[in-house]
Amino acid sequence: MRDIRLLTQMFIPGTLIGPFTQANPGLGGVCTFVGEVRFDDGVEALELTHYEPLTLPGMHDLADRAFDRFELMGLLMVHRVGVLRPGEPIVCVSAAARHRRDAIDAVDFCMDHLKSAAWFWKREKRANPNGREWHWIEPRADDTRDLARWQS
Amino acid sequence: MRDIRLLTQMFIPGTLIGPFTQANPGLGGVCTFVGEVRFDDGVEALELTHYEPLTLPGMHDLADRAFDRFELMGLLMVHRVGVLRPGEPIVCVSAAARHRRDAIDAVDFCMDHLKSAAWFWKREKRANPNGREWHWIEPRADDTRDLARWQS
Amino acid sequence: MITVVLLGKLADLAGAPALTLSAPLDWAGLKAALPDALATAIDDPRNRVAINGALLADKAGLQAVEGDEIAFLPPVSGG
Amino acid sequence: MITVVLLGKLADLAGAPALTLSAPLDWAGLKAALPDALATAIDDPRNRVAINGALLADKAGLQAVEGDEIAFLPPVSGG
Repeated sequence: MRDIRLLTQMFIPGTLIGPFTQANPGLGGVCTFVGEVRFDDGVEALELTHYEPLTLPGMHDLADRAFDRFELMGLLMVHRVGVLRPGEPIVCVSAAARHRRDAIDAVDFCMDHLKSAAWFWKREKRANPNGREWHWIEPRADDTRDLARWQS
Repeated sequence: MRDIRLLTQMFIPGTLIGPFTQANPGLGGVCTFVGEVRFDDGVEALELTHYEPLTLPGMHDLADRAFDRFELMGLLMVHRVGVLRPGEPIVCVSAAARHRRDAIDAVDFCMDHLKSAAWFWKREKRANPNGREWHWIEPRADDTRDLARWQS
Repeated sequence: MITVVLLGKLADLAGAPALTLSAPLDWAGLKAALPDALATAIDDPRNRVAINGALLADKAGLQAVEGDEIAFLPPVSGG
Repeated sequence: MITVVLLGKLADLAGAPALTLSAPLDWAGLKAALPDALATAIDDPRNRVAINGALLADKAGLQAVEGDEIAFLPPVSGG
């Protein structure tokens, strides 16, 4: 069971994970990561832009690599685009496998790649004494390091 | 938010994870692992015994170590005891944190320890040509190796 | 009375999940009061012993008195 | 016509998320048709270029014709 989506509207992870788990009978474990927009000081919104011709094919490519690398029964990978408010889910990755190590590592692998190697650009709307301004988020060294763990 | 439980009855992970996520406002990510009794050939049931005076304190101890080792906002750790049928959830660990690495690693850490170092004994009821018999499950080398990853 | 709780496959060796023995008991007295197979098994360092919920670092130093609960704990099962 | 799509902060440099240019265009022609700041930015090896959804390994080899879509892709944002 493979379910890869870009969503333009708010979603509730639980409504995806229940059916996903049901769709993989015989599994030993399911690992799920849900990322939310953090309530950071002064941040009122986060906007994710993407480039359609690359973003979704890139996610499918990532899914292919996860299926090659780990023994998976199913993989769910859902990412929001558009404007999100703090507290809203931005990404949900769920992997079903016979053994827990494959499920956990596949989620870890997909998240590291979605964070640093997927075609998304983020900016946040911050309130400051002069009003509200959008600021682009730059890549972080941490994310590049996380990605390097999978090069071997 | 810290929620550590031994359950004697069937549970539905989604009913725990929704409220757990809500109880940790400001989180950046939640990682959840749910383990289920696999449909293995001829296995009709799995029985988990535990030793009350050690098992629950041992789980609290593990939670303390996870909070010491990772930057967590919340940790949910629920384990079944008693007789379970294939497909039933046996364990659910969920970690909420500001950053994904802490959430994912904390779940990985707790699962490795619950599998190899927590006070549970498992046996499975197998059907064979002579009827049905209970067989104890022995520790696996894989689980010991997984645990060794956290010794450093 | 002293209660002996048997976990995992050690319960099969005893034929019951718990036994009741007369107090007091030291390690030698405990082994003498148990079926042979079980007395041998509890000497195996992989099998741990707890008294009143506390694991014993030194089994041979066991001293159980009236009302105590002794538990025999074989290696736990992996996943 | 050739459409140029600008992603991330490159859209700020252009002042718009997309531009329309006359076909055909090679790399030199493309840069000449762009505002200076953007022409400089797309030379930066961290900024990638795609044509019709395919990343270019060699930007300078670009050859765009009528109806093509060129995209300028800055480094993606980490988490």
